[in-house]
Amino acid sequence: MDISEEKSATLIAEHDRTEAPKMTENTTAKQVADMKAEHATTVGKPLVDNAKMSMRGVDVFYGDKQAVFGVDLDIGENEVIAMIGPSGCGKSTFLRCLNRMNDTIEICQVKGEISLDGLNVYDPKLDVVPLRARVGMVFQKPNPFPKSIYENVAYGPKIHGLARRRSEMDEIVETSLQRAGLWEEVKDRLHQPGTGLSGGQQQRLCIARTIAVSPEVILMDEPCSALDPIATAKIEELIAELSQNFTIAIVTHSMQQAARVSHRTAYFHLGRLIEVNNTKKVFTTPDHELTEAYITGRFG
Amino acid sequence: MDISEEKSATLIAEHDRTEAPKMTENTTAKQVADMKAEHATTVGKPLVDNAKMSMRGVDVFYGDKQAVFGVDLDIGENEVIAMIGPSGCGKSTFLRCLNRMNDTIEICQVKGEISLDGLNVYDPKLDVVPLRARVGMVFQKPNPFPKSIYENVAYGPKIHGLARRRSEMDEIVETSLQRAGLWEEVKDRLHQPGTGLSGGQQQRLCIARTIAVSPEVILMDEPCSALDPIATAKIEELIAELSQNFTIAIVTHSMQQAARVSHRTAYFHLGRLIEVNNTKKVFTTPDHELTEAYITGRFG
Amino acid sequence: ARDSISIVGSSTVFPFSKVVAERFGRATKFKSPTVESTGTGGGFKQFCGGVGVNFPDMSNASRRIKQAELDNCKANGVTDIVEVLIGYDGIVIANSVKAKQMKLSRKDLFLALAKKVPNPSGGDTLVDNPYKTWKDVNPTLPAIKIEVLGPPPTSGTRDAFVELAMEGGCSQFSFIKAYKSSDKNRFKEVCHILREDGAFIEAGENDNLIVQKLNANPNALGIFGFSFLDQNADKVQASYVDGSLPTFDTIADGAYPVSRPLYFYVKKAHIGLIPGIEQFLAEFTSEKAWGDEGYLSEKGLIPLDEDRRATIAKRVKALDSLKSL
Amino acid sequence: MNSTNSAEKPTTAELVERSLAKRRASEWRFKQMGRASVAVGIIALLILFTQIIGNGIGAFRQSFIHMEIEFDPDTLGMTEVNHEQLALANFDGIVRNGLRELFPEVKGRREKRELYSIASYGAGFKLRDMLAADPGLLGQRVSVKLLVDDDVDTYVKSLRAGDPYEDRISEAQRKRIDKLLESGALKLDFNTGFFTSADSAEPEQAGILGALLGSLFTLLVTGSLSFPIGVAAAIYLEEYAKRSRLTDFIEVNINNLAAVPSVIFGLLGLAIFLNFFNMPRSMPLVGGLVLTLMTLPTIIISSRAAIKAVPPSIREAALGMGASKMQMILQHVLPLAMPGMLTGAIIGMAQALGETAPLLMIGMVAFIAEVPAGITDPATVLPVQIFLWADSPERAFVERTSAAIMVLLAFLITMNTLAIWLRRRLERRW
Amino acid sequence: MQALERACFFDLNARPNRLEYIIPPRGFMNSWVLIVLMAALCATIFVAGRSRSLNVATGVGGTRYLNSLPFYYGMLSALWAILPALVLVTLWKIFDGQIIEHIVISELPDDVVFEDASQRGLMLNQIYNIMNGQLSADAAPAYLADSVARLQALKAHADLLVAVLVVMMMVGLGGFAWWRINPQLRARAQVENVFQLVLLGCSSLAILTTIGIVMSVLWESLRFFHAVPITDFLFGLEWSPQTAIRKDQVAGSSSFGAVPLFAGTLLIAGIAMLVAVPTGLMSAIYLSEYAHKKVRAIVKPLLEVLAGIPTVVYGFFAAITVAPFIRDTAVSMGLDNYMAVTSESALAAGLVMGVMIIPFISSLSDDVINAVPQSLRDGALGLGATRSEVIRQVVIPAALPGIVGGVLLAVSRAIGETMIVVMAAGLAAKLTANPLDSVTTVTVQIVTLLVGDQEFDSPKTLAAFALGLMLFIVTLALNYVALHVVRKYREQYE
Ligand SMILES: Nc1ncnc2c1ncn2[C@@H]1O[C@H](COP(=O)(O)OP(=O)(O)OP(=O)(O)O)[C@@H](O)[C@H]1O
Ligand SMILES: Nc1ncnc2c1ncn2[C@@H]1O[C@H](COP(=O)(O)OP(=O)(O)OP(=O)(O)O)[C@@H](O)[C@H]1O
Ligand SMILES: [Mg+2]
Ligand SMILES: [Mg+2]
Ligand SMILES: O=P([O-])([O-])[O-]
Repeated sequence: MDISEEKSATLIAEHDRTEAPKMTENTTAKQVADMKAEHATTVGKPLVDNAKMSMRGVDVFYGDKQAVFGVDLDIGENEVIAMIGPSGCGKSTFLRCLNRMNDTIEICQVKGEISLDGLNVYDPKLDVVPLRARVGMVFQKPNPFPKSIYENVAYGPKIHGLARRRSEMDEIVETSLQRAGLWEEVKDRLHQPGTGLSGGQQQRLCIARTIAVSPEVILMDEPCSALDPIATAKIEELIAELSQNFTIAIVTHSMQQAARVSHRTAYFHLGRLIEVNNTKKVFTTPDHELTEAYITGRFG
Repeated sequence: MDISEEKSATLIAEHDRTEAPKMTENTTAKQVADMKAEHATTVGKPLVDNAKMSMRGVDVFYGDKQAVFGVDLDIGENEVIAMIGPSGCGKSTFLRCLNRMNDTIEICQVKGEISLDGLNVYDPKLDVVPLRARVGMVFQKPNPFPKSIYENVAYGPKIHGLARRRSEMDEIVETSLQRAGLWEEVKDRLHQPGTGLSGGQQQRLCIARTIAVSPEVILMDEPCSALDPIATAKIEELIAELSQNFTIAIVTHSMQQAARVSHRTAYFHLGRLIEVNNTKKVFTTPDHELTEAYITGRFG
Repeated sequence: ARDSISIVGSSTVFPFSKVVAERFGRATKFKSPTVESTGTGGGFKQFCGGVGVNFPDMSNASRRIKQAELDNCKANGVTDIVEVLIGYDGIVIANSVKAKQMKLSRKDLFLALAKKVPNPSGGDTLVDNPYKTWKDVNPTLPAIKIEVLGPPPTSGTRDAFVELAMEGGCSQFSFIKAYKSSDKNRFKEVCHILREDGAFIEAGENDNLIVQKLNANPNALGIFGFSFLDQNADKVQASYVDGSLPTFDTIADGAYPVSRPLYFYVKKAHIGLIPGIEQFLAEFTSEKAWGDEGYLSEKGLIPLDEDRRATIAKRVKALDSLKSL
Repeated sequence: MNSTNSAEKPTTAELVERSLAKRRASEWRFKQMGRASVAVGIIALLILFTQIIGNGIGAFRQSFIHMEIEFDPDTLGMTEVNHEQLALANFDGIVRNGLRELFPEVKGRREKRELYSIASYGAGFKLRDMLAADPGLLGQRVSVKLLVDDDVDTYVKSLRAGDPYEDRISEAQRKRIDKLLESGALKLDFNTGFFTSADSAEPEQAGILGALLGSLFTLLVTGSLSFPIGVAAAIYLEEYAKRSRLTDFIEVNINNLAAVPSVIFGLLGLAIFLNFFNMPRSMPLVGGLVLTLMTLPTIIISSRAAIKAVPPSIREAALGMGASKMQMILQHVLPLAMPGMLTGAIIGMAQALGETAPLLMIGMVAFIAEVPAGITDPATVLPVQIFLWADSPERAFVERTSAAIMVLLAFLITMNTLAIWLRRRLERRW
Repeated sequence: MQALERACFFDLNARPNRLEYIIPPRGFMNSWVLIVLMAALCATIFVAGRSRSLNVATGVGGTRYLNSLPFYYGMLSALWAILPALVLVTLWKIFDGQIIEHIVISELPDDVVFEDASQRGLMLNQIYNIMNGQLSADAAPAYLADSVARLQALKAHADLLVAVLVVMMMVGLGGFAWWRINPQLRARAQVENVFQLVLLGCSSLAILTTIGIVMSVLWESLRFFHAVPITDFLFGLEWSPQTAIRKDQVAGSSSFGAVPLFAGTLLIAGIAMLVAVPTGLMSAIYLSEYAHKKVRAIVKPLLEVLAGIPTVVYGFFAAITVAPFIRDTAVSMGLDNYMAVTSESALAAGLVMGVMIIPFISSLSDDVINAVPQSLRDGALGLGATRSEVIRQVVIPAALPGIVGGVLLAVSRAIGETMIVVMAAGLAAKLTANPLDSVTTVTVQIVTLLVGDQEFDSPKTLAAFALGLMLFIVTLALNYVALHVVRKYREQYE
């Protein structure tokens, strides 16, 4: 991590302290911020040298409505990038573009260029299967398959042929569940349906399911939203561990979490990428006033 | 609120700081904690004088598996009670008992006594409809109806006959959405499907939908899990406002949040209610070692 | 309240009955009778169910009523029945016009279609039918596979065919004929049972389908009613049976051996109570309907001779009821 | 996993790549199989449609003879136009006179008879109706358009097809017809009678209206009973009934009822409606009731499947808002399940519309020359009409059979369109 | 035909008009008027109940303090009014004719006696026909004219009477319910109970039907088993009803063996399912998962037309086009040297039947597949599954109960189909597994035995009932198995 535990923690504490008093002004302040965002261009360092994925001029539309506006961004090799921003600003939409999950929404249209290791992701001739095997995704709403817990985790390795023998598979399942911090809770009920788990357990199951495939890039949409601090810590530890070999994009609402786990942070507002910078910088001296307003808990 | 902003914030900062270093011990520490929890009895002050709802010896089973063990708890009139605890400890299960939502899960069995203003909630002759109108619920996974945003919010008032005229209904919808902090974002698309909203927007929609009925007791299962700090603040503000007239039980993983919004806090572990106390006390000088371990981010 | 005549029964008589019903309905103030095609036996079952508005007034039959049916009628209070013979129907054996016309005898038919036939190598014993081609049966016939499409055992046409053609054929073997007096059951068993090894194909009751199947398969022969031959002369040709071809004249004068009488039966108890029965009977037995040049003959009914028509018409007018078989 | 000697271990991308070709191929095959399956269905439909239309299109045109007719009071035997005289008048006589005028050379009884047989026997009735409508015609000479006999019609149509069917018409008659055709007196025209009249023993006069209305009345009864009852039963079983041996039994029973041959439903109808309730035979009401019993399982099964497919979270959301069970069902489950239920209705009604066997038992396989006016009038239905015509000896019924099938399909498509339109509106994915 | 009898054909409306009683105009109180009246009253009572509840509510401080919504109070009052009235009208409609007829008959002169009910019925029919002008009154006895007038008067009065009764009852009971309205009245619960009872009634109809079916075949089946030993029927390998055609012959024990029929059913239904299940399922998958929305909107209804084409059409198609083609192909391949190749074949019937039942599977499956939540698909797609993998491994298992429902319906239809089999596979019961040979099915035999020329109590006819019963039992057993199999593999989403 770029930023020391200490500092980020302090920072967050400050933020927490400043948050409450300003709430009353938010409504109008937010409107002002929204107006500003509409004309904003990205500040900071959206581009990097060793880009694993790079996006150029990405626009996303739901029907007539545009949800993401001309985003340029690189995600570096073995980097953890956090995406933050107010609810509904287009984080999930943008994240889902990276492995073409938006294909499944009929009215959703993506424009611009997205590439993975130089490979054009939106090439119409591209096979999305290896793409999605390389770019895995944890969805915002946990969506376990109505199958057993074991089968949920084994599903990815099975379809991609990652395990030769049953024992290998067992191992993959166990390790994945362990890394997601779920193993202890479910080891006795591996063959019961994944849909009978608690909210947080389902979320961890979905994480385990995704990492079982060992994708090169992992997209996580609020992976810890239903988790308690301990489980969250476990997942953050996992992220740190994974980032040694893999590239991770994580959407989170917890700025503390962003600060803890990410190297760079991207701030979105109303579908526009406002600022990208080193996490440390974003949380200490943001370049853009909107970013500052957001991380300090006010607008305008 | 019982606890001053300042203090809780500091406390949380401390907690955050202490969290990371202890992570490595967690696995075994947690096992130890779990063993302890199995023989724990509730400490603190589970009972109050002016109880709005009171639970006695509540056991919940999923099939053979017991998920909640003999919980005794009172929720006071106009009180905000927070329920915290590790993922899978039975918070949602317990919360869902309070308005008999567990009836819908075939294998789920509830034992013990639960009463609302002295009314036995589990009376077989009781009509659950007025009960659920009085005890509203926001679910952990946002589940908007596949109808328009407007209809989503108007549904409760409609079935309970809270609005006579269209204009009254419009007003209810607008106020509810405003109070949930969603109005600005959706006012132009009230007649588009609620399922086409972002995760956080859906969550706020579900909150708006619930408060539109003005239930006496509101059960909220992680209502802010998908929300950014600003939206969260808005909801917390809403909770504070509602607590003047209503009783609220909120499940949350964010101890900061629990500290900010609640008067009392209940800590669950492995299906057992370990400790209930004034929020301030829980977060400063917990009585039970497990509680302390949990809020300080370690176990044992 | 029922204000129209209800007629049930044979599918063979159905086309004739409905012509009369329609003309009757259009020409008089009465409603057209409702004519149901239920099969002869099914018709009698309903007809003999009792007297009353819920039971039909008339039943068509492609054979005479059986004693058992008559008894059942009596048991249910249907005591007075008027029997009306209306004409004949020929059962033809035909093949596609694309094939050679066949000259068969009833004996050939029996040998080709019976389940058990006299041992070809002589003696008065019966063996399972060994014949594969028509030539095996009779050297003058062509060497094509025996393939005959005919009605199922539940059909009245099948009964008639078996009784007229098969029985006629098997009676030509004296030892079988001898059963007729000694062991009637045995006689029927030998003569009536058709082979089930695929040479005889039960093709359902739809004669048009048989015609079409013959058209598609020139090797096959089919058994069906005369009217279908009459209407499909461009597609199928009748075979000679015992030297005569089925035509109006040969059937009417009995030269063509495979023909059967057609009847209908009237419940006397309903006459006068259900409107129009008498008038309907009058229409049916009028010369313009069932006469030599009447509209029924257009439809393929083979008329009775003039004298019989006269006597029957007189009996109908007098409503003479059937005394016994 | 990358924990130990990750250098040796192939990366996911490599592993995926290994089997990718195979998976792609299988994906391609799968999709092509889907395409092929749809194609099979569509092609079968096309073949059947071309056959039906090819066979039946001819029935929509019909030969008419245009000729001069004199309403000669002497021949008619009328002195004034009133009901009694109309009923007794000899309209065939004036038709014959008209024909003789066209061919004055025809002599001899037999030949004349042949000549007269050009006109359908219905021609006289048509003239009678004309005169009844306009009594002033008596004694007038008018030119009229009359139906010709089915044999002539068949011959005329077969001439156009290039393969004349001559067997039922004599040489001399053919000459006359050819002459009429040349002069334009005999020509094909749109066959309105087919759509405005009931069944007839004469193909040229046979129409489909009686059976069409019969089907309409029958299906009105069936549709208005089986859909609500089926949906209600499905709701009860899915939402109210507790899982128990009894509900298992009911479920199995309903599935089993679907497998009961339809003719057995006819037996049941015979026993209950005709024998027990003493209802008359050949009645659309009874037919509708029997078909209701027959289609119920189809609708119940598909409705249950549709209800099962509604995600539980929707139910929870509704209940959590304080909706009662009935409200939850009526306001959430039902709208979401409606497309599937409508599919059941579409299929069930299609089956009911095409069913003959059970109607056999309750007297709807009948010749009914009058157009029914309500659900209690004797009537037959389209498939029965088709069945009866297909079994008729007259050649001219062949094309009418196919035409009737076309009418049935048109009826089916019209009936389904509403349901399909509704279903499309209600469909959504969540 | 005599001239006198030829009254005018198109003047059916000219009815005799000699009436002694004063009667209201005909049809004044006919069913439609009554129905409209009842509906109007019902609506009025609903509105009244609703507004009363609103009034009551103002007394206690608003609708919030009512037990239920005003709607339910209105509904409850309306139900009170309409339900008993409906029962009354139904009973009346069933029995009024009989009562009136009884009165008319009882007023006939004493010397008119009936031997049995059917004569009485005929006499009544005559009276009705005279009343409607279908029979001339001149030919009938004079006293009938009085009966006709009496009947007419009674009918009119009865209609009026029932109308008055119904109105009174509706007003009375509806009024009572209206009067009962108070804030504590559990109107919603009561309305919902009625709702649930109605639902229960509807689903028990299925049970009643089953009972009815069993009853209508059981008696005759027992008689059949009296004549033919049940073991011969169950295990006999030969089915040949022609040998048992005559009453005078002891039913040949070997000729009522049902095994070939069941084998034939299995063969044909099996072939049909081999065609329909893959095609139907794949079509459903293609339409719901791959095809463009517009394509689906057109193709799905088109496929559904397949289910509505009359079976005669399929029958002709199978018999005249498919069967000869199959035979010719088989012969040209020289298959006839090894096995029986006939122009009637199970294969032809099965293939065509398979096409007919495609929509049962395709449409029903399409609906349930469409109902699987998108989030499940997303889950699998996000892991890098190909579409076909998602469908096969996630969507289909989740949609399984519905799909099985469709398949069961299709199997059922295949078992129940007759026309195609009769026309294309023949009627010969052969015990063979050769699809090129002709076979027959249980249903076909039932139909031919039932509708053919028959004596009503020969074993031949009774066999139809026995077959029906057997089929019923066999399918029941199969359905039980299916139920448990589905339960086992069912995957409940969410
Ligand atoms: N439908 C179910 N069937 C079987 N077990 C269940 C079901 N729902 C929950 N459980 C189990 O019951 C226990 C308590 O679950 P619950 O959902 O109450 O946890 P929770 O405290 O809400 O956790 P989280 O914070 O992750 O939502 C868990 O072990 C869970 O696996
Ligand atoms: N399927 C959809 N159809 C139409 N609009 C959509 C759809 N999904 C999202 N949107 C809209 O697009 C915008 C961006 O949504 P997105 O889900 O990307 O937000 P987000 O940043 O992930 O928010 P959150 O933090 O609440 O999850 C929102 O205004 C949302 O309402
Ligand atoms: Mg999101
Ligand atoms: Mg939970
Ligand atoms: O219907 P039939 O009895 O004449 O075969």
